[in-house]
Amino acid sequence: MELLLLLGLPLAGAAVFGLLGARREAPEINVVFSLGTFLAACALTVRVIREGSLLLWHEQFFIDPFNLFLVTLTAFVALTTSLFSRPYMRIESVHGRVTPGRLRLYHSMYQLFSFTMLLALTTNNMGLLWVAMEGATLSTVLLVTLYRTPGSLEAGWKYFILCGVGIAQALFGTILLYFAAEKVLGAQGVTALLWTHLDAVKSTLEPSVLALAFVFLLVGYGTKVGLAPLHNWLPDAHAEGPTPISAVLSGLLLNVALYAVVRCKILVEGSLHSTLPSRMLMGFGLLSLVLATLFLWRQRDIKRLFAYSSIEHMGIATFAFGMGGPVANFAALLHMTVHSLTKSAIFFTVGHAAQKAGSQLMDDIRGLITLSPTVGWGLMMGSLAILGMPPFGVFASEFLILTTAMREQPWATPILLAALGIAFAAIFGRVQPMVFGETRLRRLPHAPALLPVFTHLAIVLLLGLYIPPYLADWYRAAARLIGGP
Amino acid sequence: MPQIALDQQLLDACAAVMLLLSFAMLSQRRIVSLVNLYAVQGGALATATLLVAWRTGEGHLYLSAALTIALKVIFLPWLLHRLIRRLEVYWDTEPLLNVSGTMLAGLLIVVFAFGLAQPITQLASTATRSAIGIAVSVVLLAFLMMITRRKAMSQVVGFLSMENGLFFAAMSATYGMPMVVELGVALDVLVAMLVLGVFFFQIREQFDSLDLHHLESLKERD
Amino acid sequence: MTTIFSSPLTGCAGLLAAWGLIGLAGLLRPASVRFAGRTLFPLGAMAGLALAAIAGSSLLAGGTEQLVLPFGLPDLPFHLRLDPLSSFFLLLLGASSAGVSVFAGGYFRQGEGTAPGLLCLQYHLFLASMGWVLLADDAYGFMVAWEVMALSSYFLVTTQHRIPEIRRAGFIYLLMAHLGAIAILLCFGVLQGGSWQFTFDAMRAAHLAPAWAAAAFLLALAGFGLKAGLVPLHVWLPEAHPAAPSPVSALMSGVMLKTAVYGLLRVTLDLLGRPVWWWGLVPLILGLFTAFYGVVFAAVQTDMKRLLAYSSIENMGIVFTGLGLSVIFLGAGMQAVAALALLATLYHCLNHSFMKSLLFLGTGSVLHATGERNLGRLGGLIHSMPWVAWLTLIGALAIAGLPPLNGFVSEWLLLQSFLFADRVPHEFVNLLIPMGMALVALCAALAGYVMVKFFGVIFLGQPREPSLAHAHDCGRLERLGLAWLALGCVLLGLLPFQVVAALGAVTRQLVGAAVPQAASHWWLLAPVPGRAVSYGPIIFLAATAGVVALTALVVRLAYHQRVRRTPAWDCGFGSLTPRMQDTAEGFGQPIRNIFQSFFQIERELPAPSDRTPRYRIAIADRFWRTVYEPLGSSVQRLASAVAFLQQGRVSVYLLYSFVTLIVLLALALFA
Amino acid sequence: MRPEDWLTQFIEIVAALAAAPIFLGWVSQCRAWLQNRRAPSLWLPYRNIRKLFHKEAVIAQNASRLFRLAPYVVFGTMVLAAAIIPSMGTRLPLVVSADAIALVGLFATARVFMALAAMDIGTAFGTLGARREMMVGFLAEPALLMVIFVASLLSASTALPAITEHLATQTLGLDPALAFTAVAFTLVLLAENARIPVDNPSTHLELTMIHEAMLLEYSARHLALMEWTTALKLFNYACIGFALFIPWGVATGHIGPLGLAVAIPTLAVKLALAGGGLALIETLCAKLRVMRAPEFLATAYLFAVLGLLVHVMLGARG
Repeated sequence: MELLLLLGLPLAGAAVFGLLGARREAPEINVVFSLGTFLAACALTVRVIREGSLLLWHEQFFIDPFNLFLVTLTAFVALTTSLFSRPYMRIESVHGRVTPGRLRLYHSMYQLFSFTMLLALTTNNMGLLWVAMEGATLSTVLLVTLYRTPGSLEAGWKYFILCGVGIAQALFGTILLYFAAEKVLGAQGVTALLWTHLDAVKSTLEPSVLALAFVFLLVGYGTKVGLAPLHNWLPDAHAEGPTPISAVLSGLLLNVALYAVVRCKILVEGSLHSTLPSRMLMGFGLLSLVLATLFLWRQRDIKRLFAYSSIEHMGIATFAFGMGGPVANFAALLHMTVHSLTKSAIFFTVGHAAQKAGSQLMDDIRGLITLSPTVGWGLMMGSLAILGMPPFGVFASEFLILTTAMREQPWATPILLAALGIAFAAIFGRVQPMVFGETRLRRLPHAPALLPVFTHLAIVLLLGLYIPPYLADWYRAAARLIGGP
Repeated sequence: MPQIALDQQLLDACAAVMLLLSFAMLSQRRIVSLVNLYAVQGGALATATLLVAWRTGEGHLYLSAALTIALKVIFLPWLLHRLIRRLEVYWDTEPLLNVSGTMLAGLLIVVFAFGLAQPITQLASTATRSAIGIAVSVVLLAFLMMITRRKAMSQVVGFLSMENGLFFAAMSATYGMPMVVELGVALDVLVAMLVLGVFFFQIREQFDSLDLHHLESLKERD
Repeated sequence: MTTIFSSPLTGCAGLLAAWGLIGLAGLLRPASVRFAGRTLFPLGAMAGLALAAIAGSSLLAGGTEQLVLPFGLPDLPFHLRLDPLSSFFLLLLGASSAGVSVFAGGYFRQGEGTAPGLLCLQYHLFLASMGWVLLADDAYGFMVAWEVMALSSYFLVTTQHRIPEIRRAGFIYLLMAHLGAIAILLCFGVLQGGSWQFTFDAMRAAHLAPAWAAAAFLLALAGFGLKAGLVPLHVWLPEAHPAAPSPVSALMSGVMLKTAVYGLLRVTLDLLGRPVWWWGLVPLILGLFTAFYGVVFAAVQTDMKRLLAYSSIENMGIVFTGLGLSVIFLGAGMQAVAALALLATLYHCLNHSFMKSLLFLGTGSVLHATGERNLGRLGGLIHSMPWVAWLTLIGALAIAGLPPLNGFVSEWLLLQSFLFADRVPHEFVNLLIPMGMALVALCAALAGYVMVKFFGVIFLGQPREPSLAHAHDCGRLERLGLAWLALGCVLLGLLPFQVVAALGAVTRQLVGAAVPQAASHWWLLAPVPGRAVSYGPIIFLAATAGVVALTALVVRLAYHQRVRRTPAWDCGFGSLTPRMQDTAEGFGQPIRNIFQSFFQIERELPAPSDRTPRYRIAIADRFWRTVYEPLGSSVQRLASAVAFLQQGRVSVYLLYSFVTLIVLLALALFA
Repeated sequence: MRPEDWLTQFIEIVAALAAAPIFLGWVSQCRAWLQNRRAPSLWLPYRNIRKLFHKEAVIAQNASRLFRLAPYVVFGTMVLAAAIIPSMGTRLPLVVSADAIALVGLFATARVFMALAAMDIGTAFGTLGARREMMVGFLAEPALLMVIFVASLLSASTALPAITEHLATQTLGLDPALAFTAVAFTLVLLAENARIPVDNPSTHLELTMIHEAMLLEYSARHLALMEWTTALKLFNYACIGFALFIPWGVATGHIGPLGLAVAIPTLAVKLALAGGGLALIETLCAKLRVMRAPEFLATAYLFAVLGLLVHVMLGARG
């Protein structure tokens, strides 16, 4: 029932917006739908806390600790982002960057996007997972190109082609998976793609095929995670689309893609009995981390800056999943959570800052705290949080990851140290003058929505100092599920 | 039993045709004929699917064959042709890598693809297992084509023929995926094409051409 | 309340919480200077005194107790622990912060930069986080407190964020602090020894392979040394400390640097257990170099706060020297002497926190009265601001290491422990250590030079600018703060016996031995049994004062008292102006000449025929050009090299994916 | 401590106060002879001091309290220094309060106060003198410390009397380490007491002078105290030299009238010789440029450290 609501509401929302056309109160309706979705997610959570993991609708859908917190997180961020996008898009239309027609498209696609995210998370069927991921790309492509500027079109095109091709590889991987599974689970083909069944028999799956399958899946979904060198669509898409979309792309899509990768990793490692997948993940993670930090160094555009920081953090999480083991997995899951919260919060503030300055160039944004202290402090705190400053949650995860790396993969620690240092210098060196100093900004026609920002930051702060027991239990259970070499 | 041998031969013929068509696409520079080639490839794929369906009697394969014909032989080519006419893009400019070079790369890829397909082929129990290698090389060749082309339109065709390769692989390795997945995939392809249609017009009105060198401004190198 | 203060640990934790609350209270009336200054800061000082009292009593009691807070990471709630080591540093924190807080109450004014209320919050958060660092008993809590400390101090440093230099200083500071923190974090990663327990107890229990232990020590040295301003990791310090408002500079130099010492002691002597003797060589050598480097640079500074910052570097160098010495002795199995060296280290930390806070506060008052921090524009302030002048004089004499003030005692102890070094069973070290002793002596003497320059140029002579004539003395609260710290300097100097006795618990905890008291008199310090070595500052002072008084009396009785005031003798040259006094640059000139090779000097000398001769000299830290700038530019080059990858062309990106795919497939096939 | 020890202490202090000016006079007398000049009276320093005490003090208008306090402080420190240097006996009650390191500290205190006082008036001369004095000091002080450390390493103590007792009881025969340090000490003595070649006590030529430049603003009783201090300082240094390098004749153990009877003449003889030697050096050497002074002192410092190293090496071997 909850699941039905969870998936139905956003889908209905998309349809409603598509049908009822451009309305003045569309943003509010958007919020209402997102709120409903979030409540459904909460209900689901409560039910799972009461009854444990679920298998629903002929095992086509399932909820286990791994995806449960992601579902809640996704619904939550979708809600806060819709809250943020309410004044933001209004201001955009006042500035004349979007027409009512496009706003209609925007809201409809927004709902569709959150539907695909939730579908990808909750489905038990690897094929459906693929379909949902592709759907996510398609629903966001038109959002990226919302402004119809040359830049946005280019970004959209790259996004479409790269992710399309990538996802095609993932499909081939899925086919191979199915091929291997069918040998074990029988040809009736109904259960052969169900993750739970695959997980049950993973040790008997054919290793050589699964190795190939994993490569295709990794390249496919990895493109969406933004792992270097497959990441090239990501900064463009983040920078050129409307900021709420940047927020959900960074905050949700990357997480879901990483989720898919890890699901596959679980199966493959179970069958391979070798550390190949782990090593691949670690390699991708480190490469993304290093490349992203080096790109950070040269940024002029604030949204590109934080887009690259997303790549960096996905790299860290991937590296942690690669190390495996209870602690590293725990840390990686925590990192996914706090990163999506922090990063979306940052994008909220960035959006308003850019609107105030009338430009995304960081040199044009100066002295935020003198004109609007809340936005300024929001950006400052958010950046510090994302840079792994305690007592924010990002530090908690990085603490565990680094200490683990020091024991398990000492060779990697110099790289991590250097990368984190460079990232700190790059980001903080840009943020400080934007927040401090003399101001040259203007006021906005609508009051910015800062509730989402500070809610997110508060939660991140909380996670740094105190992790609720049941959340910790999910993390632990998921970490156990993911296992490691 | 010669009869079986016959449809076996037919299947192999289809596979060969698909590979051939991929190479043809790789070398073809007229977009219109590129689209036609794509349609033919879809046809070959559909034929292969029908043969397998008839042979194994798997109901859903008939369905997927019908789906293939409807989508990849009729609808998409029609849509593409319409786009071409509306956008007046008939020729692709010189590819980034000249034809002979592309061909050579293609050959290497085919070799690699067969190497890749070996473990799968050994395991496969289907009659069509020998075609797996070809399916993989179709996928990779399409990839290569996307890399080498300069026009958005031909990249899309490459994308689609990659889709074909994937279907062919699914069909030849496991007699197709579960129905729900096939439907989903088909839906996605359809939506993708519609989105692309919209897209092309946006790009067009922005740059009044579909040449990709307009789309190279967002970069780090300076 | 009674329940909280029933045990020292809960008492300390409660007081830290109280600091936090006082800080939050500042947000009630963010704009009101009176509320923050007259009410909250004095309250904070009270809390500081209480903290010092509790810590002191538990130091004397020498007990250890632990406490687990109900929050933190799931498997790792925050642990707190109060043992002699931490209570000593808490005592330091409380006592010197009390003076600084009182001073701050009168110091902060309305104006540019952060609002008073917010400032109050950041300030007390800074204090609380330092306290938490000292109490933390698990790696995570420690790191959180450590970084909160860095963060709050960063915001305090950038109070005047409109000034670009200050923003730059703050940026460098936070960046370096973060790197140091990561190093410490990795050190803990080693220390947990695969047990995945991050409590310090688990780390004490863990047995590490020698290589791992050495790695942990070096990581800790790097991390904490960075915070302590150990050369070559010191570059942030002379930027950040002067940039901050003076009370904050006082706290950073006076207390925050000591937390670094605390951390290194905690890791080396407590968590790692028994150190290997050669470990000690690293901090010893680095410390000596740092001390020398710092004092030489201090001698040539022209900005009074920068001068003090470099002097802080020098003193931390001395502290690390003592620490290294103690580690060497301990590694060589000489507990008693190790205890002596450690004693000198701790004592010097305590002294420096008082002296340096005092001096920084003094400069703060000068800054307020004159708006000048360039030594070249000051002078003669002893007339217009006697309170500040005389109290600062005490600090200056103390830090110059003159008896009977406190600076001398710790240096005396350090030299005493050096004199034992010929007993170390490693010839090389035996040969090395006398050089160390010589260097320490040289640094002490140079410190005298620096302080004469500092005090003389600021307070003595004639005002170099007419505006200085009507500088005003500091207010009542500020006086109180200065007086408290000066009193501390005097008492620590006069009652070493008691201090040493109190420190016994700490040395016993860390090196398993306490410095014995050969002499039984409460006024005599005789730390080395079997050697006729003693120092009795009280008699010392009494004797000197007696002679002085006697002389004065005799002179007064025997001879007449006539005094005539005349203008200073101008050697017959009619028009002497105050500008003709020796400037700060002039005073530093001998040092500049002697140690030329250390500096990176750029001069602008006037030509003989110059109508308007202009003399400018800028002295830069070599390490910037030799280490840090190359680092930055190499990253820059790397970044632009990498940027080549991203060409904006879809085909190229597709090629990347394709190649990646092929490579990975090859891996999967053939691996 | 027995009463006679206190007596010794008292005698020492008085003797130092009394003998210091005479010693100064004696040195200048020897110098005069060596330079074939008519020698001034041995009592000239006394006369100077007495005359100065009777004069009316003239103080610059912007002189602060520090300026008037300094002479007394400096004088006091020097007297205490005289009290803890075993010039006659080694059982000195005050010694427990200050060992050799503290002694160096005392000299440093005197120097710092003098320099501060010199800067107080704010004339070019005063500051110049202060700067040069500190420049000399920061090298001379550690050199002296090193000298003392060598001795204290030999005798496992930093208390001067203990050192003296230990060295005095040794058979005659110069330890090589001590040889080095003796040279170093001589150089330090010259520098610290403003003698040629570092400074020239009998000139007021601004280019060269160090010590006198600091005293320029002083007059009358303050100047008298300063002069007396200067004499005391020289005397103290001489006594340190005796205590370290020719300790024989100093009464060890609880001293009685007999011991004094031996100690006082020996001290007198030592002083006479030392004075002669000092005068000789000053006559033979030429005044260095001020900028060369650091090199001179660096040599001293180097010698002292070498002495230390030699000691360690030999100690390591034997």
